[in-house]
Amino acid sequence: MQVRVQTEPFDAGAELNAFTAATSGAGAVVSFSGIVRDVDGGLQEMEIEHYPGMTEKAIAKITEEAVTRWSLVDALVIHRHGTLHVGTPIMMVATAAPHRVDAFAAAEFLMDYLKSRAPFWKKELTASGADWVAARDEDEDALRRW
Amino acid sequence: MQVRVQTEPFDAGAELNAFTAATSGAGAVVSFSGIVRDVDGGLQEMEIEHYPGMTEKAIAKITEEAVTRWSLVDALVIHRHGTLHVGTPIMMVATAAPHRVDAFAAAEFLMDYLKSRAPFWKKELTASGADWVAARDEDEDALRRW
Amino acid sequence: MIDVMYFAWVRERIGVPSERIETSAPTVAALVDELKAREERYAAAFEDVSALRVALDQELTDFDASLEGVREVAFFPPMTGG
Amino acid sequence: MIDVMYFAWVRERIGVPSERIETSAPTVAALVDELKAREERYAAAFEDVSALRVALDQELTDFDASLEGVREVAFFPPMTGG
Repeated sequence: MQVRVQTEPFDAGAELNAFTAATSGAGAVVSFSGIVRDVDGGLQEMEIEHYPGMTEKAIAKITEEAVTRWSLVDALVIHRHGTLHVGTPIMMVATAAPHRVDAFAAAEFLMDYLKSRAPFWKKELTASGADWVAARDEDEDALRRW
Repeated sequence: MQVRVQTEPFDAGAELNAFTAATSGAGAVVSFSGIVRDVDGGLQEMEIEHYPGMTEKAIAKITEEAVTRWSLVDALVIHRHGTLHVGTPIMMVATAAPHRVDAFAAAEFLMDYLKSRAPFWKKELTASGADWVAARDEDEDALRRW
Repeated sequence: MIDVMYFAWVRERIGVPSERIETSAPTVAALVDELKAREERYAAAFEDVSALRVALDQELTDFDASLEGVREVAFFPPMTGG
Repeated sequence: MIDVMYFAWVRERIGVPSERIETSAPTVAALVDELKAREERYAAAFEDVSALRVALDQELTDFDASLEGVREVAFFPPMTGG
């Protein structure tokens, strides 16, 4: 199990390969990457604030729960903070399991919990100013299925 | 949309990065990779037979359906056939969408349909002989949720 | 004349990957009965058709499907890709 | 004495990322009331606590939680990571 909270960009493909190589016995590997997306064509950059200390603890706890619940061979979470440019990765999760159903469920669980329970806050900088991204009700609702 | 049926190994990480780079506008990218797994410690290699012609058509049809149904920005399917060694990738799917829920659902749908509706047959070679892998009821059942 | 293809253990039991067959069978099921009556290896391969799948011109279908206009029939076990 | 931290727009409204506060408030809600009574910027930040989250010693909790033995309180809007 690996959890990394960092300002540096990362190479999702290289991380996926390293993760897969280290998980012998896993027939199924699922990855999710979140990319800074310019929805309305005006995004200049994204700022992510976090709560040092709590962030790592919260992610580790969520990841341990996923590993136990779906008998994962391994799990990886990388989440950036600081200033992020359009088109670059914000974060990724990867899960490895004997069967695909478990790898998928665990990755979705991790994403749902990271979205709403890990202390990160996104701010979008556009030509017209800076705005904190509002939490979406769907994200809070998504937790109920687990 | 990209569908590749090939004997050659592929680099899942490099494919993921190329796919992600080509899908501007997608905030969420999900990948699944299936790896040749040595469950009982005796697997020497895996042989995958397929139905040339039908394979490509069946995968393209499934992939088009996923792209339409979940409004994907893009989708990728790579599936190998021939002789595969333990620890190497069998296949991968990747999906890109504005939101994670769609990227996850489409990837799972693709996997469920590829498992049971694309004409591939796995044979496992062990010290004691060669055995065709039996289809699992769970895989057929998994189709019902879509 | 129709092209008949076999995959995986169906191919192994019948002994050839494909063959061209002269038939006037109206449906897949009728073709299967014709083949089973021919030789033991076909009878062995088609012993339990509930364990088999069939595609007509590369589209999955059922054993009661019509063969009218069909150029290519394929028999195989349930797929195990992915 | 308790360390109080603020994040995202709560931090911006209050104007500092953290401060050490002398308080005998028994619960989070009581602490919020104390702060709101202090200055307008706190009143603005805590205007609608239903839009806020609180963590005690880095664990998410509720506004009616006790502050007994707590060293660090953090207030912030709903998280938007991932």
